[in-house]
Formats: sequence, structure tokens, C-alpha cells
Amino acid sequence: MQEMMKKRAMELLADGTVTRVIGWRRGEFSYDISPAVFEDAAQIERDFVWDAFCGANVSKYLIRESAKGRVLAFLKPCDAFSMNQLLAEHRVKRENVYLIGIPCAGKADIDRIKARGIDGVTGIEEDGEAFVVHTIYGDERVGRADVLAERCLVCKSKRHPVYDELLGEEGEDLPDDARFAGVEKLEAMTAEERFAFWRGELSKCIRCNACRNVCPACTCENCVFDNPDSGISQKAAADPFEENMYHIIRAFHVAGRCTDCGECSRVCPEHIPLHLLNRKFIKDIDELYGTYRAGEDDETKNPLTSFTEGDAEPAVVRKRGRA
Amino acid sequence: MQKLGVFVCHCGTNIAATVDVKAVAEALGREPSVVVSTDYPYMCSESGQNLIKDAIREHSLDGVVICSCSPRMHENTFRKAAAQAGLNPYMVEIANIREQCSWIHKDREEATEKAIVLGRAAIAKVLLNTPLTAGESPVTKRALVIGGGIAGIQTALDIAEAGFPVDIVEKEPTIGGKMAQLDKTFPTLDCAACILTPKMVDCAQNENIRILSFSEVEEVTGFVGNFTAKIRRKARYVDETKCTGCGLCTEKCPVKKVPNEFNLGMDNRRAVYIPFAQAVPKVARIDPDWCNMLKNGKCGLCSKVCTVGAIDYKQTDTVLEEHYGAIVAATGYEPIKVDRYGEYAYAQSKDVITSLEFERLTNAAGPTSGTLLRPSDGRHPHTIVFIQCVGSRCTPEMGKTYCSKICCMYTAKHAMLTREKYPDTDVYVFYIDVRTPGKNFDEFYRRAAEEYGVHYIKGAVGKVMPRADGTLDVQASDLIMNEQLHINADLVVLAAAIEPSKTARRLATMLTASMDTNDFFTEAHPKLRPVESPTAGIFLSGVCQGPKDIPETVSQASACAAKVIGLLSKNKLTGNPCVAHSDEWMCNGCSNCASVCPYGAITYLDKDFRMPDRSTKTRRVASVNPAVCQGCGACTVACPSGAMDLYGFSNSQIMAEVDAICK
Amino acid sequence: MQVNETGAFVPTVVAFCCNWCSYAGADLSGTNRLQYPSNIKIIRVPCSCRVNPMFILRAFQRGADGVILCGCHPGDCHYTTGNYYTRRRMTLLFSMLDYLGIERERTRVEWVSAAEGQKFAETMKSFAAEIAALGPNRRLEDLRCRK
Amino acid sequence: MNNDWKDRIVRMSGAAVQKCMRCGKCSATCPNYGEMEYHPHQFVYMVERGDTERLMASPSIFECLTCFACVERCPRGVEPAKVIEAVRLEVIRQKGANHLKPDDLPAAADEDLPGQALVTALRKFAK
Amino acid sequence: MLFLKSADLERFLAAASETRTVYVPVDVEPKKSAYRKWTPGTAVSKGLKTTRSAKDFFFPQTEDLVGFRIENKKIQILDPRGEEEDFAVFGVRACDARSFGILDKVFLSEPVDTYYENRRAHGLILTMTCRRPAETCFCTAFGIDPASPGGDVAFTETADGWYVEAVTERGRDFLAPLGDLFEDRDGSGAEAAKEETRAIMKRLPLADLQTDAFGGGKTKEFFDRPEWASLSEACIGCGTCTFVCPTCQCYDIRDYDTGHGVKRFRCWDSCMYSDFTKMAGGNPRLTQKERFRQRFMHKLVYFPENNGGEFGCVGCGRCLASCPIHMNIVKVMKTLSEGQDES
Repeated sequence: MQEMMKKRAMELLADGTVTRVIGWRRGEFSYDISPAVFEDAAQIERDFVWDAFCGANVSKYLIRESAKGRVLAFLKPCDAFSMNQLLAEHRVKRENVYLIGIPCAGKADIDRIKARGIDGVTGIEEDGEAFVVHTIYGDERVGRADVLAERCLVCKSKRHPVYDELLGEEGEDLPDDARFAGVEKLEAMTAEERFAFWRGELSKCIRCNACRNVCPACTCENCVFDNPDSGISQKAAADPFEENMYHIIRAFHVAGRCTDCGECSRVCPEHIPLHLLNRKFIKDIDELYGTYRAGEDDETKNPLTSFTEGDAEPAVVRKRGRA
Repeated sequence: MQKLGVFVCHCGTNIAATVDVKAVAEALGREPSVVVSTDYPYMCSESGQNLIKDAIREHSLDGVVICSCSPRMHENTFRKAAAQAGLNPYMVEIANIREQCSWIHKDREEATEKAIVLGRAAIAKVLLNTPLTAGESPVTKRALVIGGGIAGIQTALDIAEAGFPVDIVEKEPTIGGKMAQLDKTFPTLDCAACILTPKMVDCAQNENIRILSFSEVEEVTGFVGNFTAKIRRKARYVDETKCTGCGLCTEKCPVKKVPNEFNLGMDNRRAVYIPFAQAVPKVARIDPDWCNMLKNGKCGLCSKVCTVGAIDYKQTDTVLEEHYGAIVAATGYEPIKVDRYGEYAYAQSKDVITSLEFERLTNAAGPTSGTLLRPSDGRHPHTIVFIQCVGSRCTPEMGKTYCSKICCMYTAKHAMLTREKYPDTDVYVFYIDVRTPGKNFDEFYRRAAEEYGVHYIKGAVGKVMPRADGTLDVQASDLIMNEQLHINADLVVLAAAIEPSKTARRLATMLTASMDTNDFFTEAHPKLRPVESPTAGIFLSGVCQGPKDIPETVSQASACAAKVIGLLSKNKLTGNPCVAHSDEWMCNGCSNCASVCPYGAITYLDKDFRMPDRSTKTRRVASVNPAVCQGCGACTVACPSGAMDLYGFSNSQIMAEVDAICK
Repeated sequence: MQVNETGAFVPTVVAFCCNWCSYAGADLSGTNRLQYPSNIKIIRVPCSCRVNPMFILRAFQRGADGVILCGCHPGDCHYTTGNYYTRRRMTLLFSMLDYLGIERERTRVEWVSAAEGQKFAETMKSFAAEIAALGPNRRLEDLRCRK
Repeated sequence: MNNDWKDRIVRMSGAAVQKCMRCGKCSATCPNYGEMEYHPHQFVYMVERGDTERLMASPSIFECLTCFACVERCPRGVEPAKVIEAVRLEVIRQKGANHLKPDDLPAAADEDLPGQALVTALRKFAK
Repeated sequence: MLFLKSADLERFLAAASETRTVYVPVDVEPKKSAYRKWTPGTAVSKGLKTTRSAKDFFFPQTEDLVGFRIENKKIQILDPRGEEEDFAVFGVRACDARSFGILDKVFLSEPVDTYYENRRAHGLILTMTCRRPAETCFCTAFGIDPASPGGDVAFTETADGWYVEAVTERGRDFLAPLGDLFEDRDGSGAEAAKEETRAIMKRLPLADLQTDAFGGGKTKEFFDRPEWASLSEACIGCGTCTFVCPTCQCYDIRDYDTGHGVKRFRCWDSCMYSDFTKMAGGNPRLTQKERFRQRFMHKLVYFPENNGGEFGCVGCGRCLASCPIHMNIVKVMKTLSEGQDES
């Protein structure tokens, strides 16, 4: 696949369809891959990489890149949903992007590899359904399924809702049953347990803003938390309340727009399961207002900017299961 | 540092009895920024207002907080006062320490403490107020009256008299409404048609009035002074401009068994018909549900007899779009369906009728040409029982909770007229209360009882049972005599409750005018603004606002016209400056705001921005039309970046109030 | 945390009321002299849809123990559709607060028309009592703002 | 005026006597009106006034057939039949016969007793 | 030489806790640790590094500086500081230990930051050698020896316990009353362990990382290098690298109105943020490229220029592990050095 992608990228650069290519650049230790913009065939030949560690969602870069000129982007299904949502919100100039859908078999999570006690990594190779991890302390072999990122274990779709061309086989939507298991587990707890859980998680937050800055739905010119005139700007959570405030408002602002790409959880240096906040909104929206998938198309109205006369009353929250 | 003035009103004892106004003024005077804080018995009085004006001038105040009654009451008064003293009127905030404090608390200390907190919240807000200037919009000098009953007719005539063009939209083929169906009118016993039809003709002849009969309003957009309405002109299959109302077609039409709605189905009309002799416009209409030509293309008689070629079987609905400065709702009422009260046997017996049916039975143009005959056998009834409060004054489950107001009087009229015309008739009226406030009303009722010998019995009817001999057994109670009665009646007349027209609810939604739980339109103020809806530019005429009789309807209709004329005589309207606005530097053009705007006030522009690095960037940004925006604020919450904010109720102002209240 | 002379907890309650229905309903309950606790303070907003989740969190941050939002009955919004958006927004917000373990009783939405002075007073009484029974807000407060 | 008594009747019956606007439709509709000394609307009125003794002494209370016609027809939702039922109960209680227990039933029951009477008795005494 | 057996660690921490609060690294999830206050039974992490650095103890993310109370139009100024208590941080690696020296250069030079100074005065640093360095480690590039971690007391880890050495006077004072917790062993075991660590360091992928190209006086050489554009291209402008960094010391001062007063506090800031260096007249760093460049120029050029050649990086590798897009100082150093060879 990587070679096919490189070939197509070079062709499209050569025939002038695009002037730049968004992809992924190799790193120091195999796993530390950075998203990158390539401008010529030589760079692509030397640095372009596509493997199990290319987890970063590149859709958000297209806001900036599409304003500069014609650009090619390779999109995983996740990225394509995000892309479509950005198109719906007029954030990306469709005519300036050439989108190639690429299949995704799930991305590996280096932290899950390291959590198995593997460190001193010098290189990683894919070997069928396993990875061989070379380290200075010796080689280790881990099963692919054991180290896939959480978001990939509950992948929502292998389909690309938007693309100009596809490389490889187009996939299908996958059943949602497992995706909300984490949310359901929390819902089944008592309020006290939930409070303790979230306090434990959110108190780890260092307000590095990685979750926000990586999020393809967080595309505000100036975030309310950075805007001193908003009345709620924060540079750091000076009180646990501010940790709650930031994460509630952030989740609320992307509610109905979040495509559940899972980047927030991936980038969190403190491993806070931020996707559980976004997925709660997705689950509530699905249950209360009918299944809705942001980025599915650019016509269906965002559930937070639409309504029906018979919508549930807010009191529905009080009536739910156990407290 | 801003300089604020605080003015605490006693409202006589309304506030001062429960709130220690001096303590409030003193406590608020200690707040930073407050340079003057004082109290006064009536702030809204002229001397009270002068006190405020003097303080504004003397201390060069930047803002004013008035602790008084609800801002819904005197906000405008104080804003005007501030403006007169040279302060922007939007630099005034009201702390509601009457309705929301002194009147609901008994404990003086508690109420005083709360008043101080409310005052602090107002201070916190006013510190963030910005001077606002209202925009202006032109006024379309044309009014739309929806409903062509006596209310709509009177309103339209009055507006037209003042020189403004008016359109009357009437859903039926003729104007006239319910009053056209009445026989006589209380308490003077004028013939309804005699006093109504001249007004109908006036409408037709007034060059400022256009009657859009057999039409319905489909869509209303815009705002006060600038409404646009789409009006569906339903196909009547007769060219209105050609028909002379000669009636030839209605005589020749072979379809004769169409229930005549004007006579409430008690006789028949043809498939092509003119509703009644004095109809305006006097134009025939073909009923497509009955016309053979329209149903299966066979017949065409009417077309053949029409001398002016007015019949047009191919006519279709058309939609007219027109601009208006003001809209009047005059949608009137309907009697409720009485079949749900099984005990009165309305559905079983033809001789149990409603009062409106009784009107038609006694009317010279009615099915019996004015002779009172039983619908079942056409015989003269000798015993008539009138039952009051059918469906009125009930629990919501049983009927209408309100008094329908007109039944006592029209029943007295019916009873009296019956006794006068047919002295051999026994007339009983079963009542719970007889309510006759109104000029010459009680005298009228007493005449019925005293001079005409109508039997008024306090008590309700429990059951009406048709008997084998064709009479009706009326089982009732006489509460004065404390006995149960059985009356063998020939005719039973039910004073059915009246309810707003079914079309009113849809119209209210279109007009964004509010309604009460009974579907009567809500007035802007029950006492002081009774003919205006809370939605600017929407006015209320007649029973659509609440039950009323003809004299009351006509006076309200004229009052309504006066309000409309007042509006239309202005060339420009000053808008509400508390509208949304978007910070273009923060807006990312996502369209969330536009998708929640009920007025379509938000559009998007591709705009060039000079960036700090001196490059130019084209960005898609939202732009609010302040004349269209009504200031609800839905967009401000839909906007994730906070680019959208609302003047007068900005994020920071509301949060400042929250802070002040919670601290 | 406020305590009355008998030592009972007196909660701070913020009520956001739309100008057209609920604020007028509150005025009507005043006109009718219907009492409700003085620890409820009303903030007037043009429409319930003006209430940003930020405001609700802000109230809790600053020491509110309960927040209630009142608007026109669905279908009766002065601005036609505002309260429909409110309904969705608040349902999702309240659900999220519940999910974070914040007591679900601390927030409420009620539809109160301009004619429902009685309902306004009753609603406020019951909400204040509910919050008093729940005790002070500890899970969503900002310690810096504690009195 | 006996307010305790009134409150008890209102509580037992759940009926809203104060909502009565004296239209008399209950009495107008009553099939057993002729047998009664006091009629349904008077029951409601007397309860509202706390007029205890005369009402409780009257055989009228046992003339009510509990057909619920008055409940069905009342435009104000007053439910006169329930008021009458409560007064009956009060009379029975005052007679000290308020102690029927399930254990007493087998002895009290005879073959001719309709099943519904048993159910009614239990319902009555359970209040 | 003093030796603390593995089994006696609990006793040691208990004894240390009698005179001060002791913070130890604790596993919060597999192979992920954070400092927590030690209480009896707390299991000390065997992991290499905490996610956040130990600088938090001396330079916390938020810190109240001064308070104001406003009453009746009068303003009262309040010092929020209470009596600082003694504390100790256990398990500090050589890289973090070195970082305190770097922070000292910033905060303890005139004008002295008394908040920081106060914490330093009360904080005891108990360091530990690294037995199993990770691929992201490159402290040796900055002349740090993970086998001699410094601090007040250094612990050299072996299979069955730790050799314990006081490095400073304060360390000696701390150890003096705890004598009976230790065995006395000769130092050969310690030396062997240290050599083992040093040997591993040489095998790490970043062992050859060179710093020669960088240092004071090189501003002109690097400032306009074209590589900054592509290096910063993927940067999302978050503050992760700065917040996990043991040497980043930038902060912002903000006021918070509590409703009954104002708290003036400082909190970490990040040069990666778009509002960093924003002033009334605008922001001199217009794009992420300038912000990105600032961070690395500061660590590799400006800091050594102002501090006698000492780099502003200790090679702990936290940013390598945490950066959402895996851009980091190593890639920057390598790219810029490569470019230099070509030019």
C-alpha cells in the first residue's frame, strides 16, 4: 500500500493535479511518525511512510493547506469522516483538495506496547498479525490485536464518506455495539462512583490543550478558553472546577460535530479517556434524537441545531436508571 | 472608573413595606463605581424621574440602576428619562425588587437582603452595558386583517377610513362571519343582517379595502412594519372578476342535495352556490366535492347558463405575495362540538339543537323561513328547554374552563323572542348563574323573566331522553325548590361554549404570536395593551383574544384599528438594538448560527482580512442583519467560538449577573 | 454556604427566565403575592435559548447549589423555536453533568408561561426544597470562590 | 361547623368539594333522587359547610346507588359519589364497626353473599 | 558505603516521612507513573520516569502570588503564602536533578523568585540511578551521567537494594539520624551498577546525538534556516512538550475574581501557544513556525548563551514520548545539524 500511495502521490504531483501532498514522515524509532507535507518526489521517496503507526488524523491540516493551493491528502476512514464534517462547516475548500481514501486495518498504540514492559525500542516490523519490536534489551513479539489503539478496537467504519479516488478495497460501516461499552460501564455506576472516576481522570489534566488542538472539530479561530474576553479563558486549571469546565464545554462544543476519530485520547499525555466524554454525547444523541453520525454526509442537520416537536424533556436525565 | 447612580423606589408601600429601601440604597451606595445612591417614594413619577435626570447631569453618570418594579413595567419609562438627561437609554438596568422581591416575601430582613443582591446583579450588569443605538426600518403602509367577521370588518373599515390600504383575508367565500348567521342581536333586538350587511357593503366599496375571500394565509415572514405574507387564493371555479352574482347558475345546478353550511346543514344548497343573499363578494362558488363537472367531467350546465362566462372549471389555487406593515388577527370563534355530552342526546335527537342552530331556525333566511319548527317533524314546539353552560365553566377534561360570556344574553333573547312570537309556548331556561353585566343587559334578562314569563330555573339538566312519542324527557334539578324535575319538551336548545377558530393555532405559530392554553391569542398586557399581541406588529381583534359579544367586539375592533393606524402613520420604526452581532475575527463561518436562526437574519460573506503578517486572507464569516434579528440569542449558544454575542444580554453581562448573585 | 438562624442549609439557586413567558410568569406570581423562597434569584434572558451551558457551569462555580432554567412551553416560544434548541442543549448538558457524577437534581428545566404565576411559585418552592435536601454543591464548585 | 370532619371526608374521598359551583347537575342526573332526603348537590354542600350531624343521621347516604352518574357528569370534577361514600364510611366507623379483619371473613361469609360484597367490604375497611 | 535493602525501603520512607512529606513515583497505570505523597503501603514505581517532571514541586503549574480583597471601595492586599513545610522527592533521575540547576539559574538569579526559592529551601532531592534507560533518553548528550544523578542524596540501584550517598550537606544532615536503616557495604557493587548503566547508555539509539553544532552565539546561524518551516509544519501548537519538560520555566500571571476578592496567580505558559508574547501592539511571533523555533532556539542557543554554555535541555525524552505529532528536539537537532553539513 505504501508504495502504491507514493506512486500515486508522485503522479499527481507530476501531472500538476496538486502541488503538495499531505502524508506521514518516518521517525527515529519506527513508531514516532509525524504528519508531513511533501512538495516533491524526492522527499516522498525518502521520507513518506504508511504503516500501523500512522495514526495521526491529517484532515485538520487541510484547513490551512487548502487555503494555500491544491493539495493531495490520504485519508483513513476516520480522517474522511472528519474531512466531511469540515467540508459541511465550510472550513475546507473542496475544490482545493484531492482526497484519496486508503484502507485502514487499525493503528497500533505505542503506549500499549510499552505498557507491556517493552522499552529501548530501536525499530518495529510488521509480521502478519504481529509486530516484532527490536529493542536494545532484545527482540519482542506482540500480537497486533493486543496493541491496537482503543479507537481501532471499536472502529466505527471502514468506509470513506468522501473521496476523489480510492486505493484498495472500500470497507463498510461496522456495528456500534462495542463502541459504547465504556460509556455504558460508567452509566451503570452510581453518581458517586462516576464522580470519583472522572475526578481521578480529569485531575491528571495538565491543560496542554493537545486534545483541543489536535481535534478536527475544534477549528475555532480563537477558542473561548484562549479568549480573554470570553470570561472563561483559562491557561491552566487553577481549581478542579476548571478541569471539569474545560472538558465539559469542549465536549459540548463538539457535540453533534465530533466524528469520534479518537485523536483526543490518542494525544493526551496523561492518558485521560477523553473519547468517553464525546462518545457520551454521541450515544445520547443516538438514543434521544435518532442515530446521527457527524461527517456521514453534508446534508443531515447537526442534532444540536435542529429539533422535533416531540423531543425528550431534559427531565429524561432524572428518570434514567440508577442515580 | 465608571460612575453609576442607584435609585431605589418605595412604590408607595408596595416595596417599602417589606424591603428596607434606605438600607438597600445605603448598601448599594457602598459598591465600587456607585457615586450616588438614593431612594424615593415613586421613581416612575415625574419628580422621581427628575431626580434621576438631575443625578445623571450632576454626577455625569455612565450608568443607572433602578431598583423598582418589573422591567416589563417601567423599563421604557426610565430609559426615556435617561435619554432626556443625555444618557444612552441602554445604560439603564432595572432590579426587580417588587414583583420578584417585596411582593413575594414577608420577612423584612430576608427581602431587604435579596433586594440588595438583585441590585448588585444589576450593577454588575450595567457596568458591562454598552451604549446602543436602535436601527430604523421603513414601514409598509398596508395592513392585513385575517378574518372577515364583524371584528375584521370593523377593524378594516376603520383603518381604511384613516387612509391606509387594507386586505381582508377570509377563508369562507364571503365575509360576514358568525354575525351574518344571527337573527336578532341583544339587547336592542336589531336584526343582525340589517346592521351588518351595510358594513359588508362598505367594505366592498371602500377603495382602500381589498377583500380576499375564500383565501388563507399560508406563510408570514418579516417583522413589524415589514411583514411579507403568502396568501393562498383557493380555486372557486368562478371568475370573481366576471361573476355578477345573478344567481342563474345556482338555480340551474342539478345537484340539489348539498348540506347548506350557512344554515348549519339544516337545509340544502346546490353544488354551485352563493352562501347567502347578502354575501360579499356576491360571487358564486362551485363546490368541487359535489360538482359533477369537476368530479367526472359530466354536466357543465352552469357554464352554459352563465351569461358572462364566469365559470372556469380549470381554475387552480393561486398564491399571492404581499407586503404589510401590520397584521390583525380576527379569526373569531366556533361553537364547540356538543355530541361529547351524551346526556343531552344531541346526537340521538334532531330536536336537541345548539343556540346557533336556533338562530337559523328563527331567521327569515333560514331553513324554515323564520317559522320556529321542530327539525324532526316540522311541527310547532310547545315546550322548549334552554340549557346553559354546555361545556363552559368545566374542568379542562370536561370542556372549557372559561365562561363563554354571550350565552346568558342570547338565551334570554331566544326565550323572549319565542314567547313573543309564540305565546302558547312554555320556555324553560336552566342556569347555574345568569351573568348580565353590560349596558341594559340585566334589564333585558329581567324582561324575559318578568314580562315574557320565561321560566328561569336554577339548576342543571342531568339527562335528556328522547321518548317514543317524539318528545324529549328532560330530567333536571331545581335547586331552589330542592327537587328533581322532569319536563316533557319538544325542543331542547344547548348554549354551547365557544372556542377559538381551529385555524388560530396555526396562524399564531406563523405570526410567532403567543396563545393561552385555550388557544385564545395572548394580549401584550391584559389591562393596558389589550389589542396588541406581545409580538410587535401583530394586533388582536374580536373573539380570537377572548369571548366577547358584538358591542364589545366592535369596540375592540376599533381600538385595534387605532393601534394599527398609529403604527402605519409612522414612516420609520425604531428597532430593538438588543440584537446579535458577530465578531468577524473570531467567526469561523461554520454555519451553526444560521441554522438555528428563526428569522433568517444571518448570512455569510467571504471577506478579506488583513492579517498581522500583512498578508490578506479571505474568510467566510457570519453577518447579522440587525433589522431582521429579533434578539433571541439562539445563535450565541450555537456558536462554539463565542464570536456571536447579543447586545444587551452579552455573555459577559449575564455571567456578571451570575457572579453577583452567587457571591 | 449559607445557613439560616436554625442552622439549616439555605441553598443559593439561580433561575434563568425567558423574558416573554417565565419572567412574566414570575412577575405574575409576584402580582398574585404567591410566595417562594428568597434564596432564588432570577436572571432575565430574552429567550431560554440564550442560556449558554457556560452560564450554568459559571453559576455552580461561583457558589450556586442549583440552577433552574425556565422558558415558554415548547411551541409557544416568542421566537418560535428557541426553546426547542434549549430543550436539546439542556438535555445533553444535564446528561453530561450526570455522567460526570454531578447530582442530577441540581439542574432543572421547566416551562412556565406568562399566565402560570402559580406554577412558577410552586416550581421554585419545590426546586429550592429539593436543593436544600440535596445539600451544598461540592462537586462542581470552585474552592477559590467559597465564602 | 366541623372542620376536622370535613377534612377527613375530603381526605378519604379525594373529592374537591370546594370546586362545586352549585349547578345541580349531579342531582339532575341522579337516578335515585326521589328516595333521598338530601340530594347529591346537598351532600357536597353540607360537607363543604361541615354540616355533620344532619347528614350522618340521614338515611339518604345509604340511598346512593354509587352508580357514579354524578361523577361522570359533574362539569367541575367534584365527584359527589365519592363524597357520599366517605360519609358512609365515617358513619360505619363511628358505629365502631371499623374492625373487620380478613380472619373474620370466613365466619361472616355465607353462601348467598355476593362475591362483590366481600370485595367491597374489604375495600371499605381497608381505608 | 550505606546500603538500603529492597525490603527496607518502606522503613526508610516511613522514617523520612516523620520529618517531612515524602513524594515517591507511583504507577498510575502499567508503565506510567506520577509522583504521589508517600503513605504507609504506597508502592514505589519501578518505572524509569514519571510522565510529568519533578519541577512541579518547585514550580507548580499554578501558584497564588497575591490576593486582593475589596470591601466598601477599599482594597486590601493579602499574601497567600503560609509556612512552607519540608518535603522530599524520592526517585529523581539524573536528568530531572540537573533540571533544578537550570531552573535555579532562572529563578534564583536577581531578582530572586521568592516563591521558588522558598520551595527549593524546603525541598530535599533524593535521586536515583537509571537501570533501564529508554530509547528516548539522551541525557548523555548534555553531559549528564545517569549513574551519578546528584541531588541531595543519591541512590544507586542494584538488584537487591540501593547504595546511598549524601551529595550535599543537607543530604548528610538528612541521613545522619537514619543510620540504623542501612547496612554498610563496600562500594564495588555500586560501581558495577553504575558501569552497567553507562554501558546501556552507549547502546541507546540516541547515544550519538551531538550538541556541538549548538550553543551560545549561534543565533544568526540558525535563526533563518529554511528547515524550520517543514519541522514546524505538523506542530499543532499544544503545550504538551513544555508542560512535561523539566526545564521549561515560562509562566503567565493572571487575575481571578472570586466574587469576594481577586487572586493573582501564575500558571505555566507555553511558547507554543498563539497568545504567548502577545502584547498590546500585537504578537511578534505570527505563525507556529516562529513559536516552534523559539522553543528550540531557547533551549539550544539562547539559554547557553546567557548561562555559560549550559543547554536548556536535559535529554529526559519526555517530549519525545508525549508529542502528539512526534516532533521533538532530537529531530530538530538532527535536521539542523544535517543541513549544516550540506551547507
